[in-house]
Amino acid sequence: MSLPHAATGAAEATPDELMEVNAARALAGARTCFVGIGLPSTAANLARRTTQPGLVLIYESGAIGAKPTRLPLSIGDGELADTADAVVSVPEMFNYWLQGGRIDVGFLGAAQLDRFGNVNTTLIDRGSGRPAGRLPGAGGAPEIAASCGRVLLVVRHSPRHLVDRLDFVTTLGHGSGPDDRARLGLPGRGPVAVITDLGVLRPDPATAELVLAELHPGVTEERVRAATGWPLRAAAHVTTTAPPTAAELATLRDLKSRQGEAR
Amino acid sequence: MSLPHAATGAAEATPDELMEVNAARALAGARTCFVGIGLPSTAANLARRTTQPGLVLIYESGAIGAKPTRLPLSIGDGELADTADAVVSVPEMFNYWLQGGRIDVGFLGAAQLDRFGNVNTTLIDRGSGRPAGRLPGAGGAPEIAASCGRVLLVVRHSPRHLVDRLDFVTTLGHGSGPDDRARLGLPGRGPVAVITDLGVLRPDPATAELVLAELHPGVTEERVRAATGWPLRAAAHVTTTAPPTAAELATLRDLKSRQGEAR
Amino acid sequence: MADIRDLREAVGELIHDGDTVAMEGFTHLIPYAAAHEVIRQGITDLTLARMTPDVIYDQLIGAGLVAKLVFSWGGNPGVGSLHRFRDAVEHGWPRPLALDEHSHAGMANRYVAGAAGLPFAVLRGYLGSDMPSRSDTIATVNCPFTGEELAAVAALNPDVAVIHAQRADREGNVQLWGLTGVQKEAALAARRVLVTVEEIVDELTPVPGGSTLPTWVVDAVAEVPGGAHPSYAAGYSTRDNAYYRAWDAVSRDRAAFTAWLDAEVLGRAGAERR
Amino acid sequence: MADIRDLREAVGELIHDGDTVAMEGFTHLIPYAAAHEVIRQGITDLTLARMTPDVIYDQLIGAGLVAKLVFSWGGNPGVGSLHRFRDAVEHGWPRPLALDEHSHAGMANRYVAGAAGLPFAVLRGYLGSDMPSRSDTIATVNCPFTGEELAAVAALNPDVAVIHAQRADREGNVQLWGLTGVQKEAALAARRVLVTVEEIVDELTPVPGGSTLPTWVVDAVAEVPGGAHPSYAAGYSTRDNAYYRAWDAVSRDRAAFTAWLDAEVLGRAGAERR
Repeated sequence: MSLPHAATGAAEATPDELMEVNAARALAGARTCFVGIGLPSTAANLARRTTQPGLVLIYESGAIGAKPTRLPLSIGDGELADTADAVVSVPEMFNYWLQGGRIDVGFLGAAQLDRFGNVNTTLIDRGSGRPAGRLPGAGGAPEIAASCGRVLLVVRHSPRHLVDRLDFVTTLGHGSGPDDRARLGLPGRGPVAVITDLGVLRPDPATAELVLAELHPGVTEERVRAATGWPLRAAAHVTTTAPPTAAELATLRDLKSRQGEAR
Repeated sequence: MSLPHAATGAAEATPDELMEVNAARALAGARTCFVGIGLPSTAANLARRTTQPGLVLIYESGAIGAKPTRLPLSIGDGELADTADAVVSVPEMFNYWLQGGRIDVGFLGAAQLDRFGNVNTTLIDRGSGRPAGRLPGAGGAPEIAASCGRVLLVVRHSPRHLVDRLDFVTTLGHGSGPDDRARLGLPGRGPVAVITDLGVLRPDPATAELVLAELHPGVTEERVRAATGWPLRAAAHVTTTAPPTAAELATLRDLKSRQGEAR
Repeated sequence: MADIRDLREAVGELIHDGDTVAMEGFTHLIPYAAAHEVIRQGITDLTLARMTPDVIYDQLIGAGLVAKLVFSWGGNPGVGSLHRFRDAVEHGWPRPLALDEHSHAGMANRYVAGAAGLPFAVLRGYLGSDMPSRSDTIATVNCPFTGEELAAVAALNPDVAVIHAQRADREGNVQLWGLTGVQKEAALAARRVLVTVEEIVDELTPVPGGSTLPTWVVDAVAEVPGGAHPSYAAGYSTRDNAYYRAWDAVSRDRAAFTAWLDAEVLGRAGAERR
Repeated sequence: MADIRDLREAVGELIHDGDTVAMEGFTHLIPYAAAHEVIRQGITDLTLARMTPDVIYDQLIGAGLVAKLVFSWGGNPGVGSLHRFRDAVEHGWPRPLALDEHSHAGMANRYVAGAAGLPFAVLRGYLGSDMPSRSDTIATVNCPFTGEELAAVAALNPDVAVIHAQRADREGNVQLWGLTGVQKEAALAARRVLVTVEEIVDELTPVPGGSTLPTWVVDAVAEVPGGAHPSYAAGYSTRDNAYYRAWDAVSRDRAAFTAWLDAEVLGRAGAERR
């Protein structure tokens, strides 16, 4: 069971933990982060406790600079407002803070994600004769993707989630190529990474198509390709995710153990 | 010097006091009033202390339901916020409260006023070769006149103020006739009275032209016509302003004596 | 001027069959007790507007009172799906549910326009999304200065807004604090406003982060302690996260839901589940 | 992140010749000390934006530093005219003053659009007024749903916003309360933000009616007690109405104004009149 020393942390970390640590690390250099519930909240709170202590967490419920002591179940839990630097109305949040271009990083999940980082969270086509499967809908996603400086997509790696063709475009990533965002007037850079439980995809700068950029320790390119619904290409240099440090893993597990109210 | 009993109050009241009392009385039935500094503030505070105790005073500085103990010098005096039911930002005041159609009565002053209640507070043409005389400008007036349920114009009666033709239209009253407001999409009824130190003009329902409706005691139609810059017509029934009651006059004088910080 | 009313009377007078009703509250201060009273009175054919339909609208939809939903995110926050909402959309049970679907930014701005007396609002939204093709309340407008094309959303002016707040005074002035979401806009956009409050007090002392709705923009105030449960009222209660998690199993099954409705809402008329 | 700076340094670094500067504060919290520092440093060719130019801009205009004024009401509140403003407009003394003139609602919405990252805002304004004919920042737009024609105003994004607030903490988070006017919008619309405060404290305790600007939207905070005088800071000072009344005589005469400027602003460099 023992592995070389450098990989010890990775061996101990689950695929989900690697995904969470990678998501936290992807916040490097960010000052402000728009935080949704679930993995984004875990990642942002982990980053604030490890590499990005000054990170400003902004929840769409109106809390700016929230400092929760445990992971909230909903984006409107009382502790978010109680610990925030400022609490604003929801219209102010979306108009002055998000659309105003003040948020560096936005996290988005996806029921379906295509090779250009476009996202479907609206409905799933189950084939003729069957009603479409209803998903929650857009929430803040279209404008998070439009206005945040950059977007991190977080999704479990499976052909069901990473698809060849979306059943519905809820939220634009890179459209169909590298110029679409500029043409449509979207201010932010759009998706810069898709962080999964197997590794990380990043858009090819020339084509904006997502390519394999990083593999979790022990995961093969073949396995990732089999879990991707389009013919996935690899970047020129595919790296291996550095295993979580002891501090990262301990902090992450502590955060989640104190989630208490988690699902 | 003695006059019949009914006019005693009027004999004691100055023309300005009659104007102030008339302005306060014109608030009958109003629930909310947008208050500017000067005579409107005097009239609204007098009304709140006499005939309209529930009148909600709204100052454009952001104070809703202010209950000042003395007349403020500026619309942003601290007591307005301290005594208000709610304090809102200036954009919220203009967008949600004024434009939202929540204010029954707005007061406006005028450097120039024409026969349709249109107002100039921008500049005075001094003739060729001389620069135009600069006035303060619009302030809240165009939107007060657009969105308040009704507008009371208050001005000293002179041909300099009540003119045949405006040098500049800052704020629309009735335009050039009774249909102009509806055609332009102005939600409020516009000016319903011009309250002066000689009497009151009101728009003729058929033409929207201001006609003489009320004279202060002792003032003749001829005197008013001489003080008006257009050929003033009289309403079918011109009434005489009821003299201030003892309570009105005492309250008014008390308010003004406690103005303290007044100009 | 708001009347201080019994909840049953206030709901009966202000909310009618066929109305467009916005019950707002972003996770915090959700007016559950008023929604349950609507269920008890069987007020039906409603168009319900709300950014996050949440469990409160899952209950109203499951009760068969809702013809149309205007919304931006229909999930059980932190838990999963809204099963009654899904069942209505996917299978028309207990009745078909029409949708007018927006993003959060779009919904928030629809209320802003409604509160501001404007027919529409402008935002940088929906760009590249399929959403505008499925809604007649999303359009585009060009900036008259730069020529840039932006999204426009139609004003939303509900017949009734229902919100829960911490306190009101005896004149009906309403005070709320904490996460106040889009409640001010929803209330000011609506033709009628019903507010449930934790308590009615003699005087509203100022509170940090507090916001006041003057009595003259409110139609009725009803004192309903715990009226936001399983949501919460900052300063009075905490969010009942266990209820939200338990809702998943209750709502997943039509029979289990119906049994819940009978026992918890209809069977105990006049009493609120705490 | 805001730097805590000396006022002189902060003004020198953030405000440059030719900038568009918005010094906001609606009667309350007007940043006079910062304006006087601009005069002492002779920063010139400014475009000044402000809803109510007030005595603060009368002083800057009289000092000859202002090329253009963007405003909505140019009077001395409760007293009368702004004589330096009038002299500049009517006689070009000490230099001609270009104007971009709006209503209050228009100015407020220009800042709102600027803060919201939009190129314009919509309002029901200027209807039937001659004002649009004299401004290239007022236009019309048609509602894409109803066809109604409404006014549009161009976003106002100043190079610098200067505001006065009650307090900041040592990290530069800024707290203000009372009548907060259009300051949040002006600050969020501007490229750079300078805040003078009554005091810098260890911790910002919550205050009713308070609003916070996080340090990361502020460039510099300078501690300047009394920095709003003759305006006021609720909780710290009251409005010096006598100053406003006395200004009428000071400003009415060019020589009297020049003497005032020399004695009260330039002659006592580094010290503020209290």
